[in-house]
Amino acid sequence: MSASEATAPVLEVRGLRKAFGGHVVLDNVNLQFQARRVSALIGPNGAGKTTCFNLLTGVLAPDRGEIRYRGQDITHLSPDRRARLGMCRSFQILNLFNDYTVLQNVRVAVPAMRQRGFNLWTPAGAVREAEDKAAAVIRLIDLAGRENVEAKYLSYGQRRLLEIGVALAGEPDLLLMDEPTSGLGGRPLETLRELVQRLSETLTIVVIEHDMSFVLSLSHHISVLHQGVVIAGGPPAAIRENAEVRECYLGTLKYTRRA
Amino acid sequence: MRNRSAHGTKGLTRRQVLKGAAGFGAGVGFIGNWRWARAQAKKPILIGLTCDATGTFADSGQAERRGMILAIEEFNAKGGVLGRPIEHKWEDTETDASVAVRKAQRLIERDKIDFMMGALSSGVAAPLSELAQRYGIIYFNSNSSSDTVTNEKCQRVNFAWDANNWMFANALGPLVAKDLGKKWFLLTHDYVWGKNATAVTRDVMKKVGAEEMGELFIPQGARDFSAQLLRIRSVKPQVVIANMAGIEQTALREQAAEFGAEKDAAWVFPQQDFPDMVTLGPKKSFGYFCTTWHYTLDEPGVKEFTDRFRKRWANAPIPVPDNVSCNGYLAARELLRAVERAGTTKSHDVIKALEGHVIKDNFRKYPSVIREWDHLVGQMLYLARTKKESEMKDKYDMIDMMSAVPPEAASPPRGVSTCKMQSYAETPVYGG
Amino acid sequence: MPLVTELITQLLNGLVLGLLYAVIALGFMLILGTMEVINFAHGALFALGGYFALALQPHVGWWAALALAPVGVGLVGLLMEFGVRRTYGRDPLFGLLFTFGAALALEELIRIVWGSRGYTISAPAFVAGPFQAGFLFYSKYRVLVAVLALLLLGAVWWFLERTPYGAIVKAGAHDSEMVRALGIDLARVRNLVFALGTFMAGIAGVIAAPMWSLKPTIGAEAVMPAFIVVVIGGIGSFWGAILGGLMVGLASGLSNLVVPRGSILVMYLLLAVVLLWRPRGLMGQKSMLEL
Amino acid sequence: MRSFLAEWTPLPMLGMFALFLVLPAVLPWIGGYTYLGTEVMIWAIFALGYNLLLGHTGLPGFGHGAFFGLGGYFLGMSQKWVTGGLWLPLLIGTLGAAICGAAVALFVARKRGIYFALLTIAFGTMFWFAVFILDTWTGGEDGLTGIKRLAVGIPGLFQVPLQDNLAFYYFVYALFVVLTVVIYRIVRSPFGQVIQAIKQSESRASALGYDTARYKWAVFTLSCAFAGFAGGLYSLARFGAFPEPMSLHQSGNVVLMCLVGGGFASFYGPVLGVAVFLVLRDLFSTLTDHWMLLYGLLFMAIILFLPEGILGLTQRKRRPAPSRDTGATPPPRGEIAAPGGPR
Repeated sequence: MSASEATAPVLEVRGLRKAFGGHVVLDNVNLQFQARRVSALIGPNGAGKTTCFNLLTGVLAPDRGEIRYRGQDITHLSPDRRARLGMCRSFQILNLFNDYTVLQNVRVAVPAMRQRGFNLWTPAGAVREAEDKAAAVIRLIDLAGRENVEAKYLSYGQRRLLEIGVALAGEPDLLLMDEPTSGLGGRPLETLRELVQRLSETLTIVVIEHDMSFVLSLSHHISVLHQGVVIAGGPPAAIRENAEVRECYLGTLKYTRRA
Repeated sequence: MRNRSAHGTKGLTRRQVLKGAAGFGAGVGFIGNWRWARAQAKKPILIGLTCDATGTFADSGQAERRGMILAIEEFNAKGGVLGRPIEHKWEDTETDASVAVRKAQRLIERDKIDFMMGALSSGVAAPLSELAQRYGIIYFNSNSSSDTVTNEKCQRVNFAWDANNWMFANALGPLVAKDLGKKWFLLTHDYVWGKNATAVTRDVMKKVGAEEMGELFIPQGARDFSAQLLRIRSVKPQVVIANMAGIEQTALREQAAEFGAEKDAAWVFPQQDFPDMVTLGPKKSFGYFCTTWHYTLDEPGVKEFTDRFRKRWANAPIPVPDNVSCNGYLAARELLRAVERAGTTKSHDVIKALEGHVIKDNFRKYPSVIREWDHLVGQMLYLARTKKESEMKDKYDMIDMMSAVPPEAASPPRGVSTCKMQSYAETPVYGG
Repeated sequence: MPLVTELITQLLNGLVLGLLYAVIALGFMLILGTMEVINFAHGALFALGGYFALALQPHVGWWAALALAPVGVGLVGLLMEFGVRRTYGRDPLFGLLFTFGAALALEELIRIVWGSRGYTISAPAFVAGPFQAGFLFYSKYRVLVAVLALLLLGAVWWFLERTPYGAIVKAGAHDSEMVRALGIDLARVRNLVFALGTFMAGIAGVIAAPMWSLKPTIGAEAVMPAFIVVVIGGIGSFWGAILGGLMVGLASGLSNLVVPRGSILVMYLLLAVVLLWRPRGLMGQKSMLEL
Repeated sequence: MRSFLAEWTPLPMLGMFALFLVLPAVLPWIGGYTYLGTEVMIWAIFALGYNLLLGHTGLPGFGHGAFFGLGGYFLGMSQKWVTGGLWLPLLIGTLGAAICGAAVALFVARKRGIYFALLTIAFGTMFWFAVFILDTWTGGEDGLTGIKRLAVGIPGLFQVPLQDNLAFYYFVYALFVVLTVVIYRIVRSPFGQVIQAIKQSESRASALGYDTARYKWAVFTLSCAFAGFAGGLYSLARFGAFPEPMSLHQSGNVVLMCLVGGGFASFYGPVLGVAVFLVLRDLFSTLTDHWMLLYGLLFMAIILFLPEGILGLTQRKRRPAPSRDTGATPPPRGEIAAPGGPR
């Protein structure tokens, strides 16, 4: 690919503002996410991470500011339009098709399937590309052998992985992950860690995370949100040293204890 | 209460049997019931009664059913017809065309009835008579006062026992114009029957030289008529012709009293069902109307008939015979007499026995005749108004018969009839 | 100039109708908003109110009947809620179907007890008949209807704005955290609100009976305007329901004269227009019902 | 062979077809009547189509009787005044209902749940009133009578007159078989997969790039087309189109039919529901004048005690135990992991 493309950010946010009623949740947020990097967005609870994420994915519309994806203004595009542009997301609170098997969950997410969305006749199982793609993803998320188990019968850890898998099946070019590790531990967490590692070689990844160890070990660039404002941004090392960040996190630490 | 009393004795025992069967579980009751119907449907003469027990005409439907059952029981007491007992199987047609069609199909196909009778709304009568024509089974439209069933929708197998809009309007017209005034305002119930009634009213207006002050449609399901009443008040007609039926009519009168509108003009309700008058009571059922019969008439046979009826239906909601139940009674009786005359239940023969037959003991001043060209039962009419409470002997003695119109004057002449009756060849032979 | 006077009277009449519709609609909406149940039996309960009044009036008189009959209906509602309760949190369809069945059963019960013949209830003597005030000629009873309706609406407003229950009702079924915060037993609140909603249906039935006369089917027609009023006004909005009620009342009142044949359809037309213009109704916020 | 069966007519479906094939021979023996069987199949087509919306997309449409009725009217009107014949009117009935449905769907496609139900009720009732108001065309409460069951077949080769109820039964049977297969294919098609996904999580479906409103619009229209087709057959069965099937009451019935049988749990739910429902109604109305009471109570009982329907019960049985694995614990809601905290 050309050099210009390498430098130009995949996703760029300028002067984003969002208020609910009188309460300003995000103010003048500027962010840039570079290609084939893992960028993390962190911050204490109530910092506005989730709102920011909802703006990026099109669930909410900003009051001000704009969002550009590969130079295209997508500020007012609906979630499905963004997805069709190659922005795929995972959810913090598991959002799977519970009555579907693992295979069905992944398969319905494959673009090849989406393009045939209004095909009323040929059986869904007959869409080869979708089948192959799905199989590949399932191997990737370490669920091979459980293809035909309904999602609702998977263990929590496996559901978490499937959550990512469904997002991946969309053949993303930009992957947005909302707290992928929440409630995760042990083997599944490792699988996820390795997975993200591998993906970062080919994908642009934006992740919102609480689990600092996960973020610090994986991401190339971290932005810190606090009370709706970006207070710091840089490589993990820099962030680890940043006093302001420590301050606000310790603050929240107390805050969380009290809560 | 109506329903306990409304079953024939056979109906009662049958239902008890069924309830028992159902007690053992739907399956048992279900098959038991179905098989029972088939087993019984053979030997006796079985008459299917398609009378509403639900919907707009529920109470009238039950009234006509009482009349029919009484007639059937009287024949059974005399040993039946052609040595065969007479059975009746009733289905609730729910004042609803498609329910009626389904249940009629069941009566014909499963219960193998020999004859079918019962209808209040033209919406039920018209499709049923068409269905009957298809099977060739004789159907008596006992109480629908729509003109269509004896004109464009007339059928060889169908006989209409009630007087119709044309008759009501033509009987009323001259009197109204003469005594009440020539500035008329029309209220039209916005469905086929109502519009049909208003159409014939307009013809009559031309005849008697009345002037139309305006017309308002009453939508079906409308509950509030203050708008119309206020309009009438501002237009100031001498006469209001209200072609309305069912609950809309009672509600309208209710509100007319509320707005004192009954004094604004003389109200005429060409088609007046007695049960609606009972609903309203003497105070609110003001105005003039037409009727075919009431038990207070001083005519031969009326008293005996009334006594028999009161005895049989002592605890019915309306324990006296009225125009509706009398039609039901006469229809059933004349059908069975015709079977006797024909000596068979074969449809064509019975129709022939009915056509042109003159009914002398019809409890009226003048005999009725079953007209062969449109199968309308040509009959006399009474012009009436509600009695003052002071003059009433009992709560059902509400009708003050003002004058009588003989059949030849009341019934539409052959010239105006648009009926093109199917030939016998086109009509399938049923039963026998 | 009779035309103007007639128009004014028609407008007035539309308003009175509208207030009555608003009462019916509010009772319906209390239940809808609080437990997300479309109470299909609302119409049947409306009718039941009238019939209870019919039964009571000869013994206790109209005013007592006006007070007692709705209470009776409220009790029926209270009982119904024990069944409806099992449908909370499930697909809204279940609540809808349950009350649908209840509506059928109630209507038939009325038929069994009172028969399918119609009845009329006469209003107290002092409001019988019309009155003439200057150019204005109108029915006394309808003035009473308007007054009663206003009182009821005021009472509901007070309930919604001045009592903790009101807060819960407005918050809707979802915000059970807030309910817990207020330390209130949600089950009891729902039971109470259901009873209140049905009470409203009952009292509307009593008020309407002397005008519309009683038949077992009366409820079916009465509930449809309520649906439309609620959707037009916006689900969960008190003032929306009132505004919607008045609009529907005026529209159907006036259209009786302008386009009598379509006057029933006019409110549906109104509905369609409002929805095109404001998908959530005139005063509806983005409600949980869509999420 | 196996795969062929799975793709076209799985064994339960074959069984169902076989049953309906011999039904007319059996019915009289248990005391039934052919017409009832015909009605069951017609309503089954309606219910299967409607279940695309209710069971598979999870949209509680409550005014579908309207489109069922419209099918009959469009068929009747075209047969009487426009095209004549049988097949063309049937097609027109289907399309007419579909077009009306498509128009309504524009209003409701972005709604769901209770709001969806309310709006469909309102629009359904609107059509019902329209039929009465346009009585010059629809015949109002008299119904649009005089619809003909003309002979079908290949002109010149053979003709089957449908006047006779038995012939008509097998005419409907043939169509019932075809449409059941069609609907089955739709359910298993990509489209079918998408609408079922939308039912399970609309937010996820749109996050995957599906314009859910468009799919909801499409499935609503589609179900209206099936309703219209069934409605057309219904009007043929009764030689007329009548307002009653469009009433709120009938709209409620079809919902209940799907529910009773277990339309949420199984493809065949609606058919079973229709059969049970119509037979029970037939029985009730001969048992007592007050069958409406029984019927209403049944309604309530089913909702309370059998919400997932008859076939739902069979589904309850087979369920694998959720598998466990180490270290995975769902987080208490709103918990925050301390930065770098031990895990």
